Amino acid sequence: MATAFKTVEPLEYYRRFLKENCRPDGRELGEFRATTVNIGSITTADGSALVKLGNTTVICGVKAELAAPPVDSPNKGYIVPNVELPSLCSTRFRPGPPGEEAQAASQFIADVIENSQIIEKEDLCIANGKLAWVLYCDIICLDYDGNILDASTFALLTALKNVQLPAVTVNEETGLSEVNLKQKNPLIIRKHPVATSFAIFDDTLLIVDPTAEEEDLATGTVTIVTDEEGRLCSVHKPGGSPLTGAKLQDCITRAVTRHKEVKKLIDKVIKSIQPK
Amino acid sequence: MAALELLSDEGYRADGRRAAELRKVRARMGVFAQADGSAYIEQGNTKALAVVYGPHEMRGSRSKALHDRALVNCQYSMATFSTSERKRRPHGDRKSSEMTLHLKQTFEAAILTQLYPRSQIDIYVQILQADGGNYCACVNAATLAVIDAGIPMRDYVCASSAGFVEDTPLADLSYIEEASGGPQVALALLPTSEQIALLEMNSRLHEDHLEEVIEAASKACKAVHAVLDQVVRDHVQEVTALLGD
Amino acid sequence: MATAEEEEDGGGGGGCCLRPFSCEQGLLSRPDGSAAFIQGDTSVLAGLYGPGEVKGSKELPDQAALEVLLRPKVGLPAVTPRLGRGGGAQREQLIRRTCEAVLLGALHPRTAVTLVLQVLSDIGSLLSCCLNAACLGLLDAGLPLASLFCGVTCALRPDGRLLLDPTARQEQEARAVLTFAIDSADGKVLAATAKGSCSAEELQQCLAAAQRAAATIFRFYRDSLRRKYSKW
Amino acid sequence: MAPPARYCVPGERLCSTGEASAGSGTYTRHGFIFASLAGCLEKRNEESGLPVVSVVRDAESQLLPDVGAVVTCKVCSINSRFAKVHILYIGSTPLKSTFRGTIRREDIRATEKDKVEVYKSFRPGDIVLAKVISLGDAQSNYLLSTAENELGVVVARSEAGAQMVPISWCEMQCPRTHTKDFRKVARVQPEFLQT
Amino acid sequence: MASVVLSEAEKLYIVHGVQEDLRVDGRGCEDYRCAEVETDVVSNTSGSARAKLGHTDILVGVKAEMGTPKLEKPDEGYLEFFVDCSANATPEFEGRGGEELGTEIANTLYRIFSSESCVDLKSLCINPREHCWVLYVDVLLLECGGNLFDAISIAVKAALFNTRIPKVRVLEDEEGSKEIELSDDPYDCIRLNVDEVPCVVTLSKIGYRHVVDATLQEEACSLASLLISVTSKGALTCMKKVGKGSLDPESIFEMMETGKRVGKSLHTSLQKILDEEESLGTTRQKVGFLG
Amino acid sequence: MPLDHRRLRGPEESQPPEVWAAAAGAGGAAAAEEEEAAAAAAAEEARDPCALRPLFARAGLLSQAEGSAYVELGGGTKVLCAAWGPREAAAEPGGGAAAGGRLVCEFRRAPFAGRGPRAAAGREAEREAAAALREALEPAVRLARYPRARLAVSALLLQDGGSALAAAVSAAALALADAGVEMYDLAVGCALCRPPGAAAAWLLQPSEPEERRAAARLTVALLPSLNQVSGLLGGGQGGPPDSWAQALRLGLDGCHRLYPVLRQSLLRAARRRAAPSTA
Repeated sequence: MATAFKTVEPLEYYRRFLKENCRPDGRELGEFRATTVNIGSITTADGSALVKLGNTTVICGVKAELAAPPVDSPNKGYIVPNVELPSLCSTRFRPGPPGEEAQAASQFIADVIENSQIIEKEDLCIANGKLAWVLYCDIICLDYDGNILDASTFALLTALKNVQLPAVTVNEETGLSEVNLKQKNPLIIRKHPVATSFAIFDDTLLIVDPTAEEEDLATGTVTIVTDEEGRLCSVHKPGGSPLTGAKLQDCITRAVTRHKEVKKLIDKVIKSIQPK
Repeated sequence: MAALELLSDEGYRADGRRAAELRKVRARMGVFAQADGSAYIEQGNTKALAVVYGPHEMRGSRSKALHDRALVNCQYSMATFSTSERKRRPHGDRKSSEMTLHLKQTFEAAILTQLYPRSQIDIYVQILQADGGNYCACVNAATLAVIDAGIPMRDYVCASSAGFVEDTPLADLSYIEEASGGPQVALALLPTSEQIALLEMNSRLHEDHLEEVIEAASKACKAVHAVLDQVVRDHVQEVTALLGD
Repeated sequence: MATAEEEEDGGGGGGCCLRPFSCEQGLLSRPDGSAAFIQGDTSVLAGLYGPGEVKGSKELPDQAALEVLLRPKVGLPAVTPRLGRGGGAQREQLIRRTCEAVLLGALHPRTAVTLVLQVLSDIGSLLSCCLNAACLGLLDAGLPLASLFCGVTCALRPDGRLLLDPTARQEQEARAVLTFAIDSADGKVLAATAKGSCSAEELQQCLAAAQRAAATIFRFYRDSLRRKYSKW
Repeated sequence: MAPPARYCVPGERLCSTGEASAGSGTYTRHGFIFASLAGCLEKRNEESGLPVVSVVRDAESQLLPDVGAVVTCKVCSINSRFAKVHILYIGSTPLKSTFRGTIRREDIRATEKDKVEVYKSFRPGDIVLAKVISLGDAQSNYLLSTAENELGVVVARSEAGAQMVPISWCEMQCPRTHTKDFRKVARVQPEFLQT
Repeated sequence: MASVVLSEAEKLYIVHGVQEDLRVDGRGCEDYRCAEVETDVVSNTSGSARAKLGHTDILVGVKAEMGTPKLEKPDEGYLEFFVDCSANATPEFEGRGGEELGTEIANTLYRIFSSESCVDLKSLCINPREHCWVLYVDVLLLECGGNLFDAISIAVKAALFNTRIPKVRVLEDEEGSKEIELSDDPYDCIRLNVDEVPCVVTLSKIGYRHVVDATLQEEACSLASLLISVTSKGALTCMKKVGKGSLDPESIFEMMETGKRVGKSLHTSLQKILDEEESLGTTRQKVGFLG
Repeated sequence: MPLDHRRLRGPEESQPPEVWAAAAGAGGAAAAEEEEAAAAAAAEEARDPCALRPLFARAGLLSQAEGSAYVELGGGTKVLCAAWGPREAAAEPGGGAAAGGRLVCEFRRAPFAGRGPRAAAGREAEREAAAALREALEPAVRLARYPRARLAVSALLLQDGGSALAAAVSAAALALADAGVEMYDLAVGCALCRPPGAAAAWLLQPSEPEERRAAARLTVALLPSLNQVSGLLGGGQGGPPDSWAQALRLGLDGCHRLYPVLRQSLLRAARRRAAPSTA
């Protein structure tokens, strides 16, 4: 009859768990789900990463193409992130053009890239005013079980770390560019932004890394993105229950701790594939 | 375009017609077997097809049904190859939506819709080749199709366009005459009662000339009426001959 | 028409004060509630429809369904490729969720409330202006609210100084721009979003400044409402 | 314990129709019984005649409301002619997604049908037990009925928010405010008492 | 798609008839209905044709426009297909209702013409990487009486046969900039060789047999059909199963053989009509929709 | 093409680096291409045309979907499929006749799935594949059991290493079965291609380079227990019916050989599902 209670009165069901300081999946309020990352599994992409956060699965593939730099900043390249929430990942999404959540997530990722300076766009320029790299970062959610922003940010970062770009030179005489597909160089990753999301329950209780169910029942969410120096690359609280400044500070502190764990994981995974 | 002479000093138009002369009108009813009514018309090089379905039960949402009359539903579309430059979409663009609305208004005025409450009549017209007067050809074709479908109308609806060049009203404009940018009037007329079902004017025209132009257009409508009437009579005779004995 | 003149700082909001702001309520006749909010040279017009009939799939069994449409001055509402501006869907989501947090939607279950925000001019601090217009729109429509909210934008200059209600140029020059939605009950944060990076201390400073500014704005809300109802 | 369970996939031939009769999760073709589900094979011996083979999945088979099934639903909206509901359960199996149903005024109770008022029977938010009487035509959705003693409202909340207690077949009372509300109350069967 | 609703008895009647090689309209299983084909019906196109197969009525217009070659095929022109399922055929196609079927047919046409040898695309190139002819093949579905694909493929082939593309010359001046000059003579034009253009033969499985050129009623009795495109030499260029049902492997082999046989004779008779029309030249009385 | 306002857009125009590699030093690049072609041809000769690439299948791996499956082929093709059981169908326009349920299929290709330009295969190709998927699966599903309801399958191609549609058919059938949808049989997909050249033999389960060079291609879907062909889609350079018949036979044989792998993965998933309740 527990399932019946859960379907009929989901919020009440949840509150009973929270009273005991635990969650229905057995986690404590401040506990993250198991996080795994798999790098370079998509060989058709120039860089890729598959991130799992519990059940939530996100894949990011980076494809590099060449284009003329933007007119207003001829010494820069482009990073074009897009988050897709296909109907495959959850019944809540319909097939067709991206909905509000996907659009908002794309914008969030774009903001994180811009705010954190994860990559200097100047690094992507090959010939001033003539040729620059465009990095298309397509982030696709495969299994939607909450906390898509953390998973997407993580997938983006690890996929970018996996990118190998072919060497390009511009021939002075002909003005044509020459691509050497054999010689590949990694990207320079300047910063490592890591996102940490919280759900707010009944206006006061903060839980980390919410599942889809928890997100639906929560009265609000907050996402904090920090880099390795503890600077905030994004504070994103799209409405919902009000929080005091102190609570917000609490979130930031926890986000800084989380950053260290995630960074450790990234280093480990990168190292594990290095020897090849 | 300014260099093009629309009306020569001798009073001939670019395609050799006189000012009040119509292009050759040829028409046929009952082109398709599956539709309730259908017709095809050629006015010079403008060719249009019209089919009518209904009156039938409301399709789609029933909430659109009108309790005291039939809903007239139209769609105007142009074959992608009908114009000299290929069109990307047959319908759904702004121009077609406007035409669709015009057709709907025209035929709501002519069909005795109160005879079929809560039902729907579909009129679909298709321009196969466009050479000026698309709206008019569509109205004329649709009139024949409605008659073919056996739906009671107050009267025929006949449409024709008219322009005004060098102080002379021109009837039944062709594409180049339309494209010259001068004033043009599209008139849909119920010829016996001389009631106007729809009148639309583009560009500028001095008020003093309006009457002449409308006069020219309505004369043209009546001329079209004569042709359509003959087509209908021939068709009816043919059909009844088949039915009889 | 109500105006509040804060200590003016030549050209735009300088230091810890806001640009001159004003509002006008009930200026449209078709919507159930409307308000224009002008903040320096940035102005947003809000129109509110509802609670009204809801379209099938959007219906919520125990809540009013709120829809927020943010119409830019030109072009289509969209995620624009030029970063720093736009992000239509994300802003719509933020404004909607902020309104949902204060709107007592349970009092109007199975209805729809639509908030249309039309940007009239954008010379900086657009999001906060949208939030303010939204709140006044909700008020003008007479919808039951748990509390009020206001939006405050805060910029951090490269030299580390803090700047409230920046103009577009000041936003561009700034190292970071933070926007908060503050609720009137006890000055808590309803929404927050940031461009650029800053430290946690700086965030707290900005928040404190925003909370102080919010008090001014709430006073202004109160005054303009008093003026509105005293006319009757 | 029986021998290890046999699992099968759709299209797998299980036996001939002479050996057994086809149960759920199977179909017959050319005199043989085939599995139509991926799951565990079950062979049950019937008292009389052939054993029944069926393929079962654990409590999460894909169900659809069927005519005659008792369903648990939640009332979403009411008007003077009918109540609109969301079907949540079929029997005791939760549905993966809700289906919409309609309880017409004349199907609310068995007697004095013309005196029934929808608002005196259901309110939005009520949990109702009902029986499927038709799949509906092209326009309408599932038609349900509560015209039996065991069918009707099982859970309802008063305006004060408390869960109300049935006091007769047509009334419920709020334990907090003691106000009475009209409902078409179901005579609750023991297995539903736990909630 | 426009469809008819048949009762079980009606279906049985048709199925039993097919079993006896006698169809409702008196045809045998491998007989086509009487087809009418007329070319050059829309004068402002590069080529056009109308095909009528029973009640199925198709109008095809081909327009040649100048475009840039595709990146991967810099020395070839290309064909673009568009199918407009007009509301003329059935009210269901109103608005965007016909779009799905339209794209499906267009996709099938792309597939049929995917073979390099169908049309000599190299002849459509004006100068490599820069200019080529793009042939927009626009299909207009006017009435739908079953067997759409076959009728469309016949109309497309006839329209391509009728297509005349103006000859152009590329003039290059000293600085290397190129100019394109259109021939003044309207009779100075390129014709396409349509010998290799395939026709579609759709074989519908009804009961244990299959029929060609099914009517709407017969299509309602058929769960699955096999669409085969055949060239005049009897080579298969495309195969596709359509419909909700499945097919026995053995019957597919049979269908392929039948398709080849029927397709070859279809090509012969089509070519005969086209040649006859051609020989009449300008003296031909155009009938169009007035006949 | 309507402008996409809902996605972030990059520059108006961009090319994959491969194009520039070709444009640079024309001789070198062309030579490289020829080299590649030669290598491919050599590989073909070395390749056993009847050889199947190793197939990895796993069912029931997504948490949100009711049924799911992942299929990976040796050459790098990766397809993920999710399926949902009967849901309320939106009122079908004028569709009173639909007594059974409807099967709705979606096929998406990740932007990074292919070599070469990012947006090479557009919406049209996706739609055609979705339609082919539906045709191949419909005969396998007992739609009559789900009156007035809608079953949904969506496939996502993560990496295209050749034979993508065939892999999607197999994955989609597994996902449906995993969702507990009643089916007559599984559907198994298999692809073939014929390299250019008059006497070339059909190759089973081609890789992406083989597919790119191929003169003709064919995808077959089979219901293995019923021995019925549920899907057939192919085209290219004309050939006599015999050649196509041979391809079909080879393809069907391939399907029969793939079937046990798929069946095993489904059995494993069924056991996994059962395990928690018995334990």
